[in-house]
Amino acid sequence: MSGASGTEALSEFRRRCQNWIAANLPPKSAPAEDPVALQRLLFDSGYAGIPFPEEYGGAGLTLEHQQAFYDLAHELGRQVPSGVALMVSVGMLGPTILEHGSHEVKSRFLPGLLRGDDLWIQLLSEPRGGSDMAGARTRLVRDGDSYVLTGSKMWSTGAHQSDYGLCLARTDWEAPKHRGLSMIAVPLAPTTPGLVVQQTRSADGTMGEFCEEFFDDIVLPSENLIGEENIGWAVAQTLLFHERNAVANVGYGYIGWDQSESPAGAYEPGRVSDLIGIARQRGVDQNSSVRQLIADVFIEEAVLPLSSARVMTGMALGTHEGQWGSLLKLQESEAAIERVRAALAACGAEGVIWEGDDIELDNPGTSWLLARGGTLAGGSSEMQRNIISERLLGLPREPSVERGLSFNEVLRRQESFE
Amino acid sequence: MSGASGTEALSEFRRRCQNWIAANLPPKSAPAEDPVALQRLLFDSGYAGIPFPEEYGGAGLTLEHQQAFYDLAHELGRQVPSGVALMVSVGMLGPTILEHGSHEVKSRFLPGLLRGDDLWIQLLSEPRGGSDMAGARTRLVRDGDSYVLTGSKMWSTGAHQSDYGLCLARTDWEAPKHRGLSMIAVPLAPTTPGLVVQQTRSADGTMGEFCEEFFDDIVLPSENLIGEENIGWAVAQTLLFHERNAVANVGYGYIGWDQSESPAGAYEPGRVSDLIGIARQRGVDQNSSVRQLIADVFIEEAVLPLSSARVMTGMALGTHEGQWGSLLKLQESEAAIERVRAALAACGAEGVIWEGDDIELDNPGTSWLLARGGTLAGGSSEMQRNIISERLLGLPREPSVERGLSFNEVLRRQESFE
Amino acid sequence: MLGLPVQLQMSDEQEAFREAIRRFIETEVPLSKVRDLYGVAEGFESAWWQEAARLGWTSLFADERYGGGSLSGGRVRDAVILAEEIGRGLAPGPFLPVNIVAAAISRGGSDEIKTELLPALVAGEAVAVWAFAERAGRWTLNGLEAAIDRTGDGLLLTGAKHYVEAADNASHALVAALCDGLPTQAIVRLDGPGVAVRRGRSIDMTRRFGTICFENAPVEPAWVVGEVGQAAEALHQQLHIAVALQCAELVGVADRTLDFTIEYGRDRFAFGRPILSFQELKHRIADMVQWLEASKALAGALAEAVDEGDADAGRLAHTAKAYIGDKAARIVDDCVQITGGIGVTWEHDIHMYNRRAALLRALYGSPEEHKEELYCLLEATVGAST
Amino acid sequence: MLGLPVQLQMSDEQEAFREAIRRFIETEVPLSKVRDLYGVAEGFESAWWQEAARLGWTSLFADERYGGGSLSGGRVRDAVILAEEIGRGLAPGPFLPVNIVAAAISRGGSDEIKTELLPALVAGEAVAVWAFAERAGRWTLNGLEAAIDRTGDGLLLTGAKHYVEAADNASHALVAALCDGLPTQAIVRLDGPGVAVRRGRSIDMTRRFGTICFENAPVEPAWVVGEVGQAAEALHQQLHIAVALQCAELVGVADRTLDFTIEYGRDRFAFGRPILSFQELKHRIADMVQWLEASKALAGALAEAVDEGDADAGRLAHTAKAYIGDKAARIVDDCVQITGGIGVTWEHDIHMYNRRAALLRALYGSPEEHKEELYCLLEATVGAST
Repeated sequence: MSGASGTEALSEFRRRCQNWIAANLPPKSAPAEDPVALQRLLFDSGYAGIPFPEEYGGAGLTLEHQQAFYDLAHELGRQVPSGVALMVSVGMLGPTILEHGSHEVKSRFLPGLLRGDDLWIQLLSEPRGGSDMAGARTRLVRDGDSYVLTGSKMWSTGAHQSDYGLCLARTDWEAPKHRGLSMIAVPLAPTTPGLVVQQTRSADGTMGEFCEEFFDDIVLPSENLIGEENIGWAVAQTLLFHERNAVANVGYGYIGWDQSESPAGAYEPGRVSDLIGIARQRGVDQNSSVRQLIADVFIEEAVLPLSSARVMTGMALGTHEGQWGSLLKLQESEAAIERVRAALAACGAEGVIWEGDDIELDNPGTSWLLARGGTLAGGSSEMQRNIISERLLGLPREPSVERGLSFNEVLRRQESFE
Repeated sequence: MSGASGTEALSEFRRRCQNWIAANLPPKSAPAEDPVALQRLLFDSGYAGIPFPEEYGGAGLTLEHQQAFYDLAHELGRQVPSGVALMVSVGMLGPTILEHGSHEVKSRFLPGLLRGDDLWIQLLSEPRGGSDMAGARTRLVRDGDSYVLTGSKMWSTGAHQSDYGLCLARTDWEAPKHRGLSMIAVPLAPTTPGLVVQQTRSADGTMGEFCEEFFDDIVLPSENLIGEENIGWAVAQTLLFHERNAVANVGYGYIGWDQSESPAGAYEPGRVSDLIGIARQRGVDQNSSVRQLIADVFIEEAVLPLSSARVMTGMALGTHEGQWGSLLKLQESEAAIERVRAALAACGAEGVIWEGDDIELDNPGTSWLLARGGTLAGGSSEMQRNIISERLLGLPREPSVERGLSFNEVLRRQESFE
Repeated sequence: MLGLPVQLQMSDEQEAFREAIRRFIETEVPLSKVRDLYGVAEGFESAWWQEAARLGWTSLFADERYGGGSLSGGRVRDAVILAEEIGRGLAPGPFLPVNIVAAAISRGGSDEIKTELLPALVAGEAVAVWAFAERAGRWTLNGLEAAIDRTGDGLLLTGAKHYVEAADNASHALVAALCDGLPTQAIVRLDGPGVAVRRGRSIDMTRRFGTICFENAPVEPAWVVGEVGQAAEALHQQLHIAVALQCAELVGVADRTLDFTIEYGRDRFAFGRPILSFQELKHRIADMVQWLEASKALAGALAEAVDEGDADAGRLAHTAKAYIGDKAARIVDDCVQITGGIGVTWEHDIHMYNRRAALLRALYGSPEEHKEELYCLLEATVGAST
Repeated sequence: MLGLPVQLQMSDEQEAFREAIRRFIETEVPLSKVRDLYGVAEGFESAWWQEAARLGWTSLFADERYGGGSLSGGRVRDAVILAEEIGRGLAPGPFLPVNIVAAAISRGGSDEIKTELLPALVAGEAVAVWAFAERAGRWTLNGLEAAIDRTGDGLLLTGAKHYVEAADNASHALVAALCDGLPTQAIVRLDGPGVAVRRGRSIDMTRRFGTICFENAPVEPAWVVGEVGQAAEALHQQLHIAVALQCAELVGVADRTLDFTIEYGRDRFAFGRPILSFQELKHRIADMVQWLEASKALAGALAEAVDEGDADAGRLAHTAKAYIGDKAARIVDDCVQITGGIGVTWEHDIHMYNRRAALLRALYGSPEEHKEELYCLLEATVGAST
């Protein structure tokens, strides 16, 4: 992952970025710029998709160059393109297409993706599937030079505002579960015949970022296939790998840390001091449980960017290969739960009761209702722990009850159980 | 489990006990009496083995009568026979022999056991076996009217001071794992030919209560078999059930709670206040973590006897059948770990450093080295959680990789792995 | 083993009471109804509340001469049966405030107050609420700042009471305040002069709250509950009752949540197996079952101690809320995790249980606050520092 | 992934240093030797310590003019490499006290002290120890009560220092005391008048401690380290170095323990499977690996901050000890549970790791104490109460 010979030296690149960033990116103190507009600004100057090849619209450099760019932008106090939509599109779908797409596919899709013109999402989970994504039952049938897609997907982030979804569907029902899947790009425009996209209502009563999609015999050109037929699970694994990395803010999805120079100072004047202030105002600042919980939040928030920086360093050095994103994703999402728990403790009744007839959403009680989103989306904490123990550490796998069975047989056995 | 018709009414029994206890049992303020001597005193007056039939030396009453007896003794501030040796012998081995032994076996062994003349222990675990007791490799071979025992056992409590061990050994190697085991009584006198008993040195460097036994072709009369040949696993399960109950202080092993009348007052002036005092003396009594940990210890100690009392009530009412001892054992042994953790926190450096060249054992550091004994012995916390979830709640079992295999085949597969 | 009640030993009458409540909640306020009430400002319907009152929801703590009466003689023990079922079914209604007020005036109120209020409360025709906590949201006597002043015009009350459950539904409030610097309780009409009620909501689907501001609001001397300045013991007892009922309700919430989560997980397949055949989930459930059983034991012991007037009831109340408040919220939270993504959607019922647990956790003192109180009590028993 | 060091990026020289230390420990003080030393009052052998000194165990913080010198210019970063290996191998010897003293006198000592002590310390021929904490066992400046009085006879030191590592092996101690009420440090000969050393032991296999009592012990003015009354900053820096080294050692202890526990669990069968194929154990191990990786990140950041003299080093030291002290002890403890019964026997090595972890956890401030200090720092940044 370190700069190959012929690649622009990091020091040189840093100098070049410094000037460009200072001249072009708005300061953090300015009103927040639209992320897609910022992404286009980067793209048009050659700073989008830094580790992507130039022929597909990238800068032809490395992950370390990208890290340098974003770190510099934060050091200079500038806004960078951020937000879930770009994280998913550029940080997860981009590198997946780069790894598995044919030259034609990459030429066709990547420039628009990197420029932010086309927002991409993943279509992996299904209503009945949970963590077992390889159990997909959405059906993809070849019909001459086209494919026909039938089924439904769930938990797709922002599908109603996206342009393409990369969909995992079953092409061979007699093959073992993981060997009969394919990945295909589905246009998400509301005009796509046979497509219905519905937003999912969250536990807090609002329409959240998740959607459910229904495919009723959608006809897709065979060129939309990303990777070969029946190797879709490998493509999905690449996608999930980049998802964990992006959520943990390492790898292709890295956009830097918005923090002061000192590591332990990260987030410091923010949420933790709010909690201390609330505890003081409520007269529970001497309460030992409240102090404990707040101190633990501070510690976790100090540790997170340090862990991430260590993994980034290790990726560059080659000491950290593979599924380290799982470790960071686990750490981050579990810490977020504890943050809400601390807020509930500091706020007491004030965190769950408010004045007025309106339904308020900005309180610890509401955050509590949604907190588990983070430990479920992008692979549950349980899946991350499986990955860390089995793939990163190589501990013996859980005995599989599906080994050697065709997917049809898996379904038959399951039905006889239910 | 409630009194059958014809059984002495509880109220009547209580009155009778009250007088006898007041006249015979030494007060708690007196020097501690030898537990076996107390047990003999009870036996000789008909108060030992209260729920055991009279023909085997018991009182022919019920578990509720036993509960009433011990509760009364504590209420009256009297000493009762306690300690690990009697708990194992009377609380665990006694009811197991009662359930599975033939009339001859019970007549021969139970009176001596209930009187405390013969101390019994279990010989279940093996050095390589861990929690998987049904994987026993100790060999028991029928030879005419005798059996020959070869192998070794471990983690037996106080074998060096006991008279008999109930040993789980394999009689059929071609049967599935759980169906080729038998249970046989082994005399533990040092004169037994072929027997070597060694004490195990604990992590604190002292000789602890555990022993390891080596059996080199010990010849045993076939009358020593408890239960039929090859149903030893059922006998072992009975024994393990009573073990969990006894550790949790419910069932046959119940000896009451040494506490003041008020439930939340249990243990109150004892360890918790010690910790508060130490924290104050060290100037960490305002330390929020220390306060937290001590408060948690108090809460757990207040909850334990209440949980136990609830299960006892439920056993009498029939709402609590089966493996509830596991739940209490888990609760108790995990709380004990937290107690040591709190002591470490309250004591700081004082808990792990002392003056003088002697090796001191009475400090939180040493307790910490031994603390896991409680969450391992008598079935690890992991086993208790398996039992609670699979047997008490009926959740689906872990898929077995041994189903339908002979034990010899199990061994062959394991060896090919190693 | 799930579904076992806090009280294992119930009389036939108590069993019938429990059955009747459960049937009533299932029929009259099923979860679909609870969803409907989310959109309604009041959070419950008065006609329904009067029906509930006929079943005994309002009478357990009330003086028998005014329509009250317990089933077993143990008022808290009876009420715990009800509280637990309310938790299981997430029933709406001002159960806790009405019963606390009924208990307080039955114990220390004049005949005039009893006549004015009890029959209407018991019939479900009026609602009276308990106005105790102030701005900081702490339920301790040393948090009281509202004051009753003796003036030429009689007693005048000034102060603001926050987090008052069902404030907007109520005609009267039982207000705790200082008179001559000492704790005092009085019933105050909410439509009287110098009283303003601001409506509020909570994270719960149906429980509404409010702030009541008093500014020189007249207090009739005969409506002081107990003696002026002598309310400390009564207030403590009311807090103990509140915590006891709340702990039982939390047990109901957590027990029911774990129960339906297990049902769901038994049937849900992943990787070719029911998800509850995976060991790590089973072990978490085992821990939760252990916590639940301990919570039931604690809640039962607390109810008994409060009924019996044990000197230890306060310490047990702190212990119970510290333990159950924490564990019940953890159980519901972990059930969300086991349920998976659908558990953070509106469509699934679990968020309604999570809401109730989050509310009860904080109300009448959070586990953190009770734990600290408990520690201070323990500390005091160890004696002064050397 | 286990076995990765705190510092990912090492120079060739640092790598060679690490290798040499590891080999030296494996050959010269393997765990069998550590077992032997348990029975020896001193806990280590001087000849061995001089060999260790030749490898650099004593010189990293010492003034270059007196035989000291770092590998990379980052003294703490170099020493962390050593500390981690000491943790992995449970090596004996007064590593921490000698290096703290060397650092202190190299920074603030007179040439006289340096000449007297540094060459002998660096050569491993003398041992000097750090006498800081007192009766309550807290490593904070406001715990200082020992006093240096100015008298007609010069400076006289009175007080008792507890928990002094290797006290009985030492010829000199660096003592922290108040002079005119202000923190002061001085080197004191332990064989001088008015000094008594009481030997002590710890839970660790080889680390011995002692109490040093001073009663009007003379302090030579030239042996005051830094200026009288001006030692606060130096003491803080010494504490930061101690915590940084200790955190690295704890990482070594926990990493090694988890590593051999996993090796054991891979081969150990139960129910026909390796025990580490059981999901619940795997998930616990996953959490432990996450804690370890975060601990390494924190320990590395702390070493850097102390080397660079960052203003934030104190806060980071509290954070690191609070986190690593807690997690490392938890990791070793859970490894005992995973190991099973054999893990609580003398025969298995894990108790030796548990001993070192329990000692390091408490020494130089427990996680609980550091967490409270951290909270107080945070609190102060939020500003005064309104």
